[in-house]
Amino acid sequence: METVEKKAGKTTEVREADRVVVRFSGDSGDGMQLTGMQFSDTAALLGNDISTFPDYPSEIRAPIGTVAGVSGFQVHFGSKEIFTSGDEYDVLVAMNAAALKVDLPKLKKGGFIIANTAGFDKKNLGLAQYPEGVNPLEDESLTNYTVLQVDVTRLTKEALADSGLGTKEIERSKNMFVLGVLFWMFDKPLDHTLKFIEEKFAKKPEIALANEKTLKAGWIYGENTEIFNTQFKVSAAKLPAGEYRSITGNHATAIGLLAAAEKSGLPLFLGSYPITPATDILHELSKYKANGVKTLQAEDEIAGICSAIGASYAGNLAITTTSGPGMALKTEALGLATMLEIPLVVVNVQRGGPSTGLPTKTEQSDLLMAMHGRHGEAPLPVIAASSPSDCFDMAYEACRIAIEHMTPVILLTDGYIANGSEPWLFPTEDKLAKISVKFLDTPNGENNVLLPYKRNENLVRPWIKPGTKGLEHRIGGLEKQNETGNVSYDAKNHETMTRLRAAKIEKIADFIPLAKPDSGKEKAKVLVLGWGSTAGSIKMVVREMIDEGADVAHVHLKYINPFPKNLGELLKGYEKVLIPEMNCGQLLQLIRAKYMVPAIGFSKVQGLPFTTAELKEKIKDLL
Amino acid sequence: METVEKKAGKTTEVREADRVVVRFSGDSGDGMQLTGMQFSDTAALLGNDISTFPDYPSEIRAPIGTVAGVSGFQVHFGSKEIFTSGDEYDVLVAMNAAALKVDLPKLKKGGFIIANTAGFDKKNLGLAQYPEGVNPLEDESLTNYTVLQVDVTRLTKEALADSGLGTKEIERSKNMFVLGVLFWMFDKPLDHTLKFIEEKFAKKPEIALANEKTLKAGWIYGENTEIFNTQFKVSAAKLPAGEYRSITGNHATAIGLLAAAEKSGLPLFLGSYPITPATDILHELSKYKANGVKTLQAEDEIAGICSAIGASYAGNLAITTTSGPGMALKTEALGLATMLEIPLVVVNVQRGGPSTGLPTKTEQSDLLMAMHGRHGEAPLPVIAASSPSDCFDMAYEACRIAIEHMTPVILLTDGYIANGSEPWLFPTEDKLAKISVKFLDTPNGENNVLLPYKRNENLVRPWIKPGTKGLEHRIGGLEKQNETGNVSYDAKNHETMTRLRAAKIEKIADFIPLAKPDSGKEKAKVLVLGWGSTAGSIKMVVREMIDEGADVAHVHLKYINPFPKNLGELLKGYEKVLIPEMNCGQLLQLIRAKYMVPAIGFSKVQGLPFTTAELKEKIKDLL
Amino acid sequence: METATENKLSPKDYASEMEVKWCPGCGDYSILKQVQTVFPDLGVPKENFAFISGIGCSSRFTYYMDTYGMHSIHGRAAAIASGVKAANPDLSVWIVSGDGDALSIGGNHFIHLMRKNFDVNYLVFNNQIYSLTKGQYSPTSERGKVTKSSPYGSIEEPFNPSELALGAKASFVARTLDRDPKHMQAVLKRAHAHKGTSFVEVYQNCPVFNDTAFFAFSDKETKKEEAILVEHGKPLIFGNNEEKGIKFEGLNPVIVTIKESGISPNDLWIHDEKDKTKANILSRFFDTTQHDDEFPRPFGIIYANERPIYDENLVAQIDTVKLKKGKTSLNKILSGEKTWSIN
Amino acid sequence: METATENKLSPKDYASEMEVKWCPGCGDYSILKQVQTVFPDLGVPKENFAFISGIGCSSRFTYYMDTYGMHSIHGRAAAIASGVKAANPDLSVWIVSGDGDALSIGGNHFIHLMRKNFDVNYLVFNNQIYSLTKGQYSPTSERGKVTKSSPYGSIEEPFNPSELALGAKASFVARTLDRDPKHMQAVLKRAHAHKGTSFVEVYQNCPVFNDTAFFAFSDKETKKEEAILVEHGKPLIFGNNEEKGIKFEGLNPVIVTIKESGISPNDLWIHDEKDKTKANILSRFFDTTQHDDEFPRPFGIIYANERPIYDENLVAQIDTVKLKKGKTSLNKILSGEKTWSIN
Ligand SMILES: Cc1ncc(C[n+]2csc(CCOP(=O)(O)OP(=O)(O)O)c2C)c(N)n1
Ligand SMILES: Cc1ncc(C[n+]2csc(CCOP(=O)(O)OP(=O)(O)O)c2C)c(N)n1
Ligand code: SF4
Ligand code: SF4
Ligand SMILES: [Mg+2]
Ligand SMILES: [Mg+2]
Repeated sequence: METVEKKAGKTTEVREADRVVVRFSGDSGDGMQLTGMQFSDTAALLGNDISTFPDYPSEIRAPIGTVAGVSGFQVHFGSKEIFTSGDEYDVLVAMNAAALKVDLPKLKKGGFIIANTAGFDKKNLGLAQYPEGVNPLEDESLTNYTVLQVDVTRLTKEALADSGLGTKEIERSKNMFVLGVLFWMFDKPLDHTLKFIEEKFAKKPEIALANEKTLKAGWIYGENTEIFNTQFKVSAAKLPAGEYRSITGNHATAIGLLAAAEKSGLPLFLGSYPITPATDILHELSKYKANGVKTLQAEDEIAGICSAIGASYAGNLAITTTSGPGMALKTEALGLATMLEIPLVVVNVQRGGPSTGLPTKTEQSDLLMAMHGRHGEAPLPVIAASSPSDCFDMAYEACRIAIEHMTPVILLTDGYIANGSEPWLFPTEDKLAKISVKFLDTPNGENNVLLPYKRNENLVRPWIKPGTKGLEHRIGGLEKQNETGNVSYDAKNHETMTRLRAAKIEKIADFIPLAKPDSGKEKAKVLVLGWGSTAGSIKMVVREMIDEGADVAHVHLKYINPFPKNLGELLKGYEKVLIPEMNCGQLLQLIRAKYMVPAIGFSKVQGLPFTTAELKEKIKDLL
Repeated sequence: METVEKKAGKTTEVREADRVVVRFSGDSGDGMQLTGMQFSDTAALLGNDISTFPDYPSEIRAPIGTVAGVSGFQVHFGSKEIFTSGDEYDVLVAMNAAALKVDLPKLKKGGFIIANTAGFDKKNLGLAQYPEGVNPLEDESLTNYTVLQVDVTRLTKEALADSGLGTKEIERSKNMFVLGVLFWMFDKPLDHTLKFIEEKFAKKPEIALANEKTLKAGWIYGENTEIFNTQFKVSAAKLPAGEYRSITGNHATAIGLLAAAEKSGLPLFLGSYPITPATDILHELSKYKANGVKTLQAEDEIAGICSAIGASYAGNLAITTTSGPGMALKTEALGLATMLEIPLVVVNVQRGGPSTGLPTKTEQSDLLMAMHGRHGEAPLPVIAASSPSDCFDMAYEACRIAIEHMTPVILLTDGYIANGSEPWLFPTEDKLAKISVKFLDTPNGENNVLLPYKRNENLVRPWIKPGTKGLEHRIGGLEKQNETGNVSYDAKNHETMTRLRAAKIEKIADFIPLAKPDSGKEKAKVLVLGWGSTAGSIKMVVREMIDEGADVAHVHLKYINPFPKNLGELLKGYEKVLIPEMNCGQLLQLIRAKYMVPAIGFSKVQGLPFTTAELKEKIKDLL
Repeated sequence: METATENKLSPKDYASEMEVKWCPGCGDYSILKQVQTVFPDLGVPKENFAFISGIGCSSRFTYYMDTYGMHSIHGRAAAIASGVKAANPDLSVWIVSGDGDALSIGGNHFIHLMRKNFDVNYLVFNNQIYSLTKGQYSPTSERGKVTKSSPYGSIEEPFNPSELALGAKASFVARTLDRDPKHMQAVLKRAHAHKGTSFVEVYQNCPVFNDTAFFAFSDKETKKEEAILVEHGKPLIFGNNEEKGIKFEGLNPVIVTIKESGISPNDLWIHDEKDKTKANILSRFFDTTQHDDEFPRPFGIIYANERPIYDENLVAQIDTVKLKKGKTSLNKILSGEKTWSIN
Repeated sequence: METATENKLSPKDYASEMEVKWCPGCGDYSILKQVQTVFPDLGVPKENFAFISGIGCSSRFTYYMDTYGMHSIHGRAAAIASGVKAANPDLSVWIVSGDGDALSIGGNHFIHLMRKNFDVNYLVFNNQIYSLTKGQYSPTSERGKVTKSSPYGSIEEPFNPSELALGAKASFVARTLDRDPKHMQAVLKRAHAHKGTSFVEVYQNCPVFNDTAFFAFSDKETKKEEAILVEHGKPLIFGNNEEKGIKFEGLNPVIVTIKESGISPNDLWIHDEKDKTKANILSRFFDTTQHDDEFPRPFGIIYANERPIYDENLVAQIDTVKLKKGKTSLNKILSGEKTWSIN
């Protein structure tokens, strides 16, 4: 924050900033999610790198004005690379007293508060449980911050005085006023949002007009009012050149699956049952009917996976999506899929557990269930996405592995990256890896005999589509005779098949990338080994510390079963291995058991991502 | 085998033996299970130590005479302690050609074959898939054995010639003839079986008479026929003094649960859905209506556990029983029970997996599912029984831990010990550990406030029964505020509760026995570390090897989560740790991860217990 | 079940200290109110009420009642409730569930509970939508419904909950509406009085995701034409001026105009709660497509016929066997029938 | 579905090489035989048949048919079959299940399949017992049944499978019997011909665990009194000398003697497959306790009425949207609506 400039009429300081975190916070009905999205989309379109974090209550609409009803949307944007949605914010928009109460603790000292004074009346202060007579806007409690008081409600009403709209509609536009103010404050143009308004309310021109008016009124308010005397300039980031779009993890997962279907030439089938935070994948895919996508909203999670098993058996690229409680229900059927050796992708968007737990919060606590949550020896590949856009890559990978290795695959993402968004240098069709599919069409054994469980060099059996003439055969969940697939109770055969199923999964290690440091060298004092959505925080901290001269490196695992072939070797290069996880140490257990490396766990179970500060402190302890 | 004697009329050699293994083998309809049971009960009543192993096909009645239809029952009995049902047999009873074909490979060289010649006619040889014209009884193939050919079918018919019974009924008695022969051969009295016949056919005296006649005819046939010229004498074992009974693992589990209910004064509730090999526990408990036991055959496994959760909530000692596929279905609800912190015992009688797998065979492959098969961080105690009678102790323990620590507990047994039987020095009521139950009856917080999640010194919350005046409150699967139990989405509180739930389970280590060697010393070259039903084989081999001077020891784990407190220390006393399991190395993974001990796995996945020979070889490799 | 001896409680004694967190205008508020209103009159000591709910907006109900309660997992409330009732038949057990919770994921427990006939009350708040997960069609949503998961319209035939319950042998089937407090109170009282599983479908408005779905049945302008209140022993009459009646032609119900055609109320279909055939036809008024006329939606007790109760029989069987065989002592259980001693 | 163009196959072309492993005398043999007998006549190429079964003695069926088949897991066959059919509507999908598999653990998928109306055939071999697990009562076992899990008699009311299916909006409900091969063949053909989910309950004798449960309906001495064959458009007549008929008195069926009372067959209840009210009453002959007379058990097509089919509509919706919106290219999917470039 350096440069200072003057503007006509009033003095405005313009500060340059590398990275800024803005937190929009208000009541669930205040439209904060939409406001935040518009703001971050605009920032992204202008070339900032961004990361967003929606953070809302699990009630549909908790009582208005209460602490439980606060809904937040956090945007971290910058002219440098952004890896997380930010530990603390520079600017807090507080639409009411409850919002201030909930979100003040993470506002940086010296940060800005834009407070909607109408949300700090007696009623709101009471609902937010401030003691009788206390109003934080009026006492000394906010002296460490720059407080900008705006009576958003009144100003919106004034702006729309002759719009002919009712109070309720006018009230609903007030988030646009705030957005206008923010656009002024960060010197961003209104175009993107104006276009959005036009499209969204195409059928309700009077509402469109009202929103436009209010948005502009907000901008003008910023421009003209004395209290707004600071503007921030966050230049475009030096991101790799190319076409970008903004994407959330769930959206990326959906189109990753779609892309795999298109590239492999297989029809896409999704059998799913709604559950937070996975439902958006179902929503997204059900829009693609025109691409032949079949989505089946099943009666429960068991029917979700079972219908997918049926569809895979019939030759579709079959998917089922869910979160923890639903994942638990799918385990029996997942055992069947393992035994059948058919392709199937199971997406688990993890959330806080156990049981119903914290449905709208994030966690990484389903890893061991993914690895071991089936009866009997039922190994299958487990992979994990590390950021919103990485959900695309890993969903695509999940399909590729499932098809090419004839196996169910579990893809783990989580609420943080599923709902969070970031700019994505999206690929074009031709850049996507090939996925080879071959259905068997003639008997594969000697003497024209069909051997449904005869394996190729990768231990993979053929995929055989019902409807193929001459290949009629039966498969099932009972143990199978090697090669023929007939039921077999033979002791030795069971051992053979158990080992073969395991070896087939192990063999996948030959078809995935080797592990290598994301940051740092192949030898160092401390390795930070992560998986999943902690990638951003770890990357940020480790890079910072390397810049500061620390002997630290970061390896991030996207393939957990099997592990990359070189992982054991790689780990030997580090004196200490730290594994931060949003669980009680699940990857930790797998790494210790497999490589006998005395890795150290760092665990956080708060339904929230790691902050860079806490990570840094922990790493420092080990150096 | 030493003494020789003479009997009137013919020369009979009487051999003394320490241990003998007899395998009864025939078609599923031949009554081999019953014959084997009668034989082993008699041996047990006469003071032999015994171990039995029923081994039957998963079809109800596979086609008569085929290899798939062979049903076996193995009895190992002796004048010394018996720990397993035996690797190989001394005597094989083969009721037909298929039985011989299936079971000959494990007959000791020099062993006896009692062959029912009627089961070796052309049709039977064909069904058993012997090549055209080949009859093993007539060629050289059995020269290594003593073959006693008996036309059981004809002899039975003759014995019952004037019984007035039809061919079908007469046919059904032929197993009694064989039993009579065997009783003669092992010099056992007929009394026990005669009494059994009398009771079983109390309402059909003609059938009772026929069975008696045939049994006696078999005995007389042995006594008088020249080909039977060897008798075995297996003296009573030097077992600890006291009252004994014979018991299978499933029966022991059932009465262990019952005993816990009686001792704790709680009504027993079982919510269950039939599944092999666990169903007998449901059968057994449903007989105890007069003791107030409530059994509810639920519509599925989910309803099984859910009804048990309801019953526990209402203040009963609640149980649910199942096997692998059913266990998989229960995982979501198990997460709820963990969150509610209510007592619940889940018995998983493991069978061969994955999926439907090998339903009538044994395996230990559900351990990691028991540990980790739930979404979120949902730790709970896991314990395992090591022999049929130990099922009693561990079922009782499961109840004690569940009640005293307010937690669901998983008890693992498996098909081998569930169906197998052994003599049991059963306890009397007064010898059983106390189980203390205390329902909360007044508010436990200050100012007369109820705090349903306020914990005692063991981190255990109170059990509160609906119907208790003034303690009305709500609990559920959402994360709870510490102490009050109200819904809480607070980040720090979630971490606190997650850690508290884990610490509560860890704390149970203070209330279970320390680990100590079953055989051998606290320091040795090799430790064989086992869990569950492998106890017998390991014990037998390790004791033998110690007698032979080997530096080996055996520790058997019955408590797997938490492990005994001293386990880490204890393991340090051994140079090498070998973990034999009927899975691909599940305990192995837990031990390696927790104690960083480079334990070595020895895995067998054949639906069958370890043989002492294969175990011994493996241990020798390490010495 | 004991009867309360103490002073009568008031509705607010049944309100827990938890803040009610449904959206403004949600139909769930009314249901909560009616339940709290009738509870003091049921003669059950407060501590003997137990609410078991699944997951959904509706299932939060449990938290707002100052009784015993468990907010369990999605779809399993009925299974849990059967365990509660089996373990302690003295409790007055109330299941609260949504159309998704009860009829989608919970369908199996729903039908088996009806069949087994535990003496519990099963309230399904039917808003024809998955609300807690923010708006997907449910198994009671109408064909063609556009929702987040059916952007081009649902292609599914909905369940008719009362028809399904009857098919599963329910012994009590009723329907009521959030916007008719008095009616709901009456139905709740009858549900409580009925011995056996009482299934009550409550039409509940979700202003956020499926607003006005049932307004035709409560709005002044339409309700008299669109809804019919059925009462045991009374003829089926509806219409703005009570001028329409329903009578049978053979097995088929037809709508007639009472006065014009000279038809008297006595010629009409007289509602008989115990007649399953009538109940079945009544429940199928729903499928108006199967008839020439547009039939009104029935509200009230559609079917009520007592039959053996699971929890009662469970206890009765235990008592009988106890009497006949006597309790086995623990020592006898431990020793079994055959023992031997070794000295 | 294509029609077979090649030479007609014979029943034995549908027998797989697997040895059939049911117990001697098991009713399953007859069902297998009848299916293999009718299959060559259905006009479906052999490779287009797919059998999906659950777990149970009955579910082994799949192994014995030389078609495509999956012997899946307990209770889930219907859910898997719906995926198979959705993915490839050209297949002729047959679900084989037992009373436990379909109606106990599989109950939820059963009712939802009926509701959604996939064009598949659902055969339930009802032997009123869990056979594979060696004899526990099932949800169709009669009250009071003594089994291994109910040594003092079951206290549960059984489901009436056809009533349940109707309650779940089944579009085709039929009942037949292992011991009546011709009847079964006719029913199987009708099931195949019906577009939508065809539910066929087959009474099947389990000689080992529940012998003779249905013999009254097939034994010469009793069957004419105990069973009634219903045929569309024909009057309901039964009895040793075809002397009994069923007619309606109001909504109630009554048994009448035809000749004696001067009642002609035309006065009798004429079976109408499309009449759901009649189907409902017919299915409830089961509960004879509700009537004064002992009603015979109906066999045949109890209900058949076509309505929209899930898999057809799924494809139709895709076609419509395709036509209207056109396929989005993969590149367009990847880029989405809003992009920006960085150089
Ligand atoms: C096992 C499981 N699957 C899915 C969910 C997600 N979920 C919660 S409530 C709900 C449906 C809610 O609909 P309904 O039962 O109609 O209740 P409403 O919110 O409409 O009152 C779903 C799908 C869950 N919590 N658990
Ligand atoms: C998840 C699961 N639960 C339970 C079982 C055990 N089981 C197998 S078949 C069966 C019931 C069989 O009864 P039914 O469906 O009537 O078929 P039947 O054998 O009588 O033909 C049961 C309970 C299982 N295999 N899987
Ligand atoms: S979303 Fe609908 S059902 Fe849920 S609380 Fe809001 S209004 Fe009620
Ligand atoms: S047990 Fe019964 S149903 Fe099963 S194969 Fe044998 S006879 Fe058939
Ligand atoms: Mg709903
Ligand atoms: Mg059955």
